[in-house]
Amino acid sequence: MSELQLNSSQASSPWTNNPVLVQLLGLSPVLAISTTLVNGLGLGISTALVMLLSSVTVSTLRTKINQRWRFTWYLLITASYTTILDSLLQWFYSPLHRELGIYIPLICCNFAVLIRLEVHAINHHWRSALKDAALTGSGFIVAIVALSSLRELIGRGTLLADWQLLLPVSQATAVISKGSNTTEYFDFALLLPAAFILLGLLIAGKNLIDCKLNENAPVTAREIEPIKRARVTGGL
Amino acid sequence: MRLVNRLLGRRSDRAPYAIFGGIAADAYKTRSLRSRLMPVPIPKQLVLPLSQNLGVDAVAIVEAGDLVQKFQLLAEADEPGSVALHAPTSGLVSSISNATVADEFGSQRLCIHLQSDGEDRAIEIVPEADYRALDHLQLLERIERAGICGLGGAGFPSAQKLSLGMKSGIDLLIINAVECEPFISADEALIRERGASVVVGAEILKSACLASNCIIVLQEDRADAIEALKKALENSSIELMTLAAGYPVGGEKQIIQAVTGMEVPSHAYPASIGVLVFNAGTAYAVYKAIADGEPCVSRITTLTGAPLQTPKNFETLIGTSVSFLFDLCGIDTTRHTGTIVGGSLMGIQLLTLDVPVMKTSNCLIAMSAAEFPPDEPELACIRCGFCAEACPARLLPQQLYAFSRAHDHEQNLAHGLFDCIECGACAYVCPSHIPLVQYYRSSKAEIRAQQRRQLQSQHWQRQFQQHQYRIKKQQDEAPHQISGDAVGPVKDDEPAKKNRSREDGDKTEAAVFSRERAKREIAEAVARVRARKAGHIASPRTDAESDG
Amino acid sequence: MQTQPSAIGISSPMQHSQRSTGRLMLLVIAACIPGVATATWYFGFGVLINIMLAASMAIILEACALKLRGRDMRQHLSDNSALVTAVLFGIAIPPGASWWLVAMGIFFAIVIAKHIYGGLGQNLFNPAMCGYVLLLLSFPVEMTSWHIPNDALVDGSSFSAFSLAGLRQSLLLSMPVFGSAQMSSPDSIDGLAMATPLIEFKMAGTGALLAAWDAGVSLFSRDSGAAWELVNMGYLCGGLFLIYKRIISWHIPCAIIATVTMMSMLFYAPDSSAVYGTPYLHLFGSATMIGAFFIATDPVSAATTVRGKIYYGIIIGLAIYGIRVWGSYLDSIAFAVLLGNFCAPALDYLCRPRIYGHGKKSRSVPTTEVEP
Amino acid sequence: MTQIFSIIVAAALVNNMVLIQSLGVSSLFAYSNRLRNAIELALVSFLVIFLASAINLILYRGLLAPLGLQYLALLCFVGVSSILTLLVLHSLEKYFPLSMRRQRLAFYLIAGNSSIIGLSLLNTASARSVVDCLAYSFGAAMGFALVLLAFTALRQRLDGADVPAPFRGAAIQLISAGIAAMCFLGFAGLV
Amino acid sequence: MDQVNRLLPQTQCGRCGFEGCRPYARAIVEGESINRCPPGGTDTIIHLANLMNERRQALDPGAGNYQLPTVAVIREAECIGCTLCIQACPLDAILGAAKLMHTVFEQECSGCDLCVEPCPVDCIDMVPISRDSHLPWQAPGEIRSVYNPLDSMS
Repeated sequence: MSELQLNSSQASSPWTNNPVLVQLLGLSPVLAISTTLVNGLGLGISTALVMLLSSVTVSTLRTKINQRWRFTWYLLITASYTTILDSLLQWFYSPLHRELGIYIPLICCNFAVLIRLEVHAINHHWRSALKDAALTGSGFIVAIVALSSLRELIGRGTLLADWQLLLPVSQATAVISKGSNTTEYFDFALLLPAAFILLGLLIAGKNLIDCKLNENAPVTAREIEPIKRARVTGGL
Repeated sequence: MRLVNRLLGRRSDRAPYAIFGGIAADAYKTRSLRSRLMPVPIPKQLVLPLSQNLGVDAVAIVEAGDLVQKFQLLAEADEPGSVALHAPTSGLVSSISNATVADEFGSQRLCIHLQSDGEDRAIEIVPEADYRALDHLQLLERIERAGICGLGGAGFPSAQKLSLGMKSGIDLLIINAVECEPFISADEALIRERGASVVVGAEILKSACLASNCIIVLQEDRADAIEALKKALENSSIELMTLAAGYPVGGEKQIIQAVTGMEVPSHAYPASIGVLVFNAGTAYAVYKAIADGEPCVSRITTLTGAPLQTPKNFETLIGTSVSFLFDLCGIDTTRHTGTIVGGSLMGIQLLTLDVPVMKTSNCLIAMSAAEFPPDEPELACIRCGFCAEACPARLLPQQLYAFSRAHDHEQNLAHGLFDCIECGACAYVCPSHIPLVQYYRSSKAEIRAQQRRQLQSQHWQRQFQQHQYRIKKQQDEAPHQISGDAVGPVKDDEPAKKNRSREDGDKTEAAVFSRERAKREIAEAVARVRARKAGHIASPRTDAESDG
Repeated sequence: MQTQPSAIGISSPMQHSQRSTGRLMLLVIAACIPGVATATWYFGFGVLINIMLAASMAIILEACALKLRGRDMRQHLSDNSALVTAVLFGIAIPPGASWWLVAMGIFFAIVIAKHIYGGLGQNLFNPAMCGYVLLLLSFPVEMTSWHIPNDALVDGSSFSAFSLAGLRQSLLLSMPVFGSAQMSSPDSIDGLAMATPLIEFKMAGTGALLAAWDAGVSLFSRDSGAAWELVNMGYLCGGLFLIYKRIISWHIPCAIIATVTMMSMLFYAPDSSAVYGTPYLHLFGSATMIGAFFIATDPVSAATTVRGKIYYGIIIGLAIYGIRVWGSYLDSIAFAVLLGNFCAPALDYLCRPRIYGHGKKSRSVPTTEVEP
Repeated sequence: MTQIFSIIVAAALVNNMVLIQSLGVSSLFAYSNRLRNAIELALVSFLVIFLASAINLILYRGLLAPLGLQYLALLCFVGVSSILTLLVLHSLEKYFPLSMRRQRLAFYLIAGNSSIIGLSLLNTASARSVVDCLAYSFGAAMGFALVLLAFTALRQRLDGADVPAPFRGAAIQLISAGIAAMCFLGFAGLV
Repeated sequence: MDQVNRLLPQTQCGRCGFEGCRPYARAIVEGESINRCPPGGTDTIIHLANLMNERRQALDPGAGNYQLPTVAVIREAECIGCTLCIQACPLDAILGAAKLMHTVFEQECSGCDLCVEPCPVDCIDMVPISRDSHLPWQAPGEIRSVYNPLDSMS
């Protein structure tokens, strides 16, 4: 799936239409942040939140949004939510905020969010948009959690280390010592190239599972929606 | 004149230019040159394909059962691309039917089957005492009548080539005696033994195309031929040039590059840059056609290959079967693994030996396992680039190969697939034994098929537009007629009911109308069929107008 | 009047040259011999052990990958490409590396960098260098320490590499499972962990070097330096042999060597900034020769057009010099070659030669019409 | 001069946005895998990235920071970049009419390109002078365009490769990007 | 849009759900998916994908499956001359008059099979044609069969 799919006919789903693993959207933060599970969770949840809120906003405002400038509107809406979220995180999750750094503000131009707005939210009622955003958001979280736990496991040999970062702390008391990184583990997994390669392997794994599932599934299970054939000739 | 200036101004010594790419393949020429050029005895049965270049068929003017004499015209050329065909000997036309011809697929083509009577009676022929007395149009007409086509391999009708050249004006005529294919020695044998005739043929061609210069080109390692030609050229204005050995310098585009330093533009004939290239064998055939008045009924063919006891060059009659020739040379069938018509690099591997020699068959190679080991398995391309070094068209064969495998014809065209001359240099050097030429041929075939489809679909599109136009016009002009006439006995319920009520009102009128309409339609159909037979595609627009 | 063909034709040409991929690969390996032999002479059996280990693992992994992909194993193994990868990889990693380092690198090279792409001929990056870079990024310490067996030392300064004890210790170094190598003393490791002269040069810093220059000490006077000089000469000979045999074209090595020489001449200033090193040091003081002749010329991942090859060489040369002089990694060949590989497809596309019969302007314009 | 040059090199290679900082990665994969189209898009995105981050930089330094409105930075950046993209595309459309759908796709990809915002944010955070920041943006945009080109050619070649089924498409492209990122890591410390 | 239209096979069969190829071309430009043309098959999808900068995808099974090109042939003995097929034919490829037997012009017929359904006596057969099915040169087999251009879509 190399080129972007802008088709609205595709249903959102955390597995078959996962924004990261299938559509290759929002890769930048996923690759950069997935060094530890905690970071991954933090970013995944934040992104999903922004997705939910802006989906609802866009679908409620959908009649008022100018067709030509709609993309600017999307960006402004996501940017506002992201700014709010950024400040909240800075107040209540200061260490996590420091870890995630620039990638929190970057949520606003995450393709995974923007494409959902364009494909679904702009055309649907807010309830439907909410459901769609929730599904896509959970897909995003699934992907980032999978990748970050893999990387943490290989790179550090731990899982969910520094979990305290997920607890709200006030800025003043945020002194959490990080687990010392020993070189005994495979440092390479914490580097960006490893993120690319591991994500590639994850996708290959998913493809493999899909292949196996398809083999087992009976042919009739695959839905075929017949297209109503047009009568080209008007004579009848 | 630009060419002459360039030649004389820059390079007075006529040193050849370098060509792109090329390979040095081992040559196996000497063994077929050991014996002299020999005529072949007349075989019992001759098979003469109506198309000598596997292009357009000539039209047979004899019928089965006719008795014909040597040199008698059997089929005449009436379309571009076809050449006239003459009887190589006297005898009986036994039938005109399909027979296998020398191509890669063992295809069947329409052939004249001639049973020789052994008498070899010839019709009267008029030798021309002085060809210089003829002007170029007369020469051209005689060359055309003699049924001469390029005897080097492609078989393009010579008269058409000459007239093409006359349109754009020819500065230089090149007589190509370079046989870069490793096995062929027909031209060399010809020049060695009949060099003077070839030179006269070249003079005739030169005056036929009004060329200002003429060069005969030889490979520099063929000492005998060079010596013979030098002797023949003593009192001639024709020059001699020798080229370094290498494959494929004898290719038309390559020899032009080597001699002039110019390149033939893509998708253009050499005549467009003022150059014509003729094979030495063609020059000899022209000599015979003009000076002796004999049409082209024989050619010089090399028979070679390890399984043959006496490899040699034969002056063979067109239509002689390959197996007959092999028997003459004494073939060792135990070692014989296959047969090639043409050279080992660009030739055609035959599926059966019962095919006739054609005007383009310059060489017959009996393959043996030692010289032609069975193909090794195709390995992966390692992009070593040997093929790109060897390619005389400066293509990137490894890229074309990848695109061909991916069916990416857009890229294939962008990378110049159709500039490939299929010389086989790339496949020769490929260390992974990839049959590259075959990939290119299949891709070219696919692209051509796609383009045919495209033309077809454009045609359908036009038809559909006209159909829509007609429907619209019908509806606009006579909505009541359409509905009243509404041809269907089986119709959807509702509209049918509506129509019926209207029909009841003027039933007689409708009946009369429909009878009239039926008549009109028949007349129209007949007209359409006639139009199609005449080769036109019936334009539905006229139908629409007549439909009313 | 042509009827349907009855059979699929056999395409010309019927004649072929005698070269084959498997033989080409063997020749490449043969051309490595002078360099490898010299390296073994100076650095001990570790070099050979690396190559043997890598080769055996490479063949096993290649066979497994072919089996998994359902390919004809004998036919594809006979192209010897896995062996070449293994030899180049074995030369690249320092002698004395443990077996698991070799295994990891070879796995990455053969399975990830080669077979996932579809096997020989399809890989975009040089497999040996992919494996090497992976190790370099993951285990920088292990990958930059060159262990010379100290049992082989005859006295303080010279040693004979071919002693039995040296062999034993090299084996132990690469297979720590069977007992720990007798190199526990940190002193001996420090003394024997030899890197290339360039690395020493780089690490020593300007001051020390200036002092060395003042004292008239050449960097090549020391054992390791002389060793590298000779090893590079060996690879140079092998490379020239390959060019003579027309297995590699001269464009890539020449472009690389010319670029490195030019750069080092440009920036070399003996008085003030000696840290840049002489051209001679850059060419013979590190792995430049093997990179230029053996690694960058891997045809699969290199550029294939003539101009593309030259640009490819220049990019690699610039990267070699840049990373060496200004970068933080000590060994730059692998990164430079991968960078070159990354650019190669684009270079190939942009540097297509002018096709016969096409004017200079119409080169990049795709022709859509086809001859009749 | 040397300093500006070294900043450009650093931005293009050492801190390459795509392969080192992982900004704008999805644009890399979403663009066409035809090199001819990619050249168009590389030029456009180079223009947009450079211009947008330059404008953002000036806005931030000249307007937001003096007024103490740093928290509005993101909104401002987003607005600027999307408007600029629209303008650039409209002007381009005049001279190079792309087909409607292609243009729409390109618009999304460029306007929402996280590299613009990321670059702007990086610029706000850095303590460099304005000229240096401009040089940095220039280098970064150039690095993005170059990587885009090289990567597209790479993908084009992958198209014809005999890749095992599960790895076809995205997986093999990501792995290739990973190896490319490995070689860019080699530039660490340069400049 | 003309570019898109040129890539479509112009059979005017309506399987894509649009009335003719040109309407479908317009729909593609406006965002319809490119995989709804069964007569064009994989080739058309690849060309469209290249043109539209989209990924390749498999043929939409809802539109039908790819089949080799066919032409309609009327079993003349059974034809009752109802002219329904004449009206159904988008290309005016069927000739005949009411109450008389009809004939299909092979060269004009695009194989859209729109005439089959309206025929009240089912006398129209779709016969595969050999026009393009056999290429003079075929690529060497073994490796070729492994590659399927649509497989790159994961």
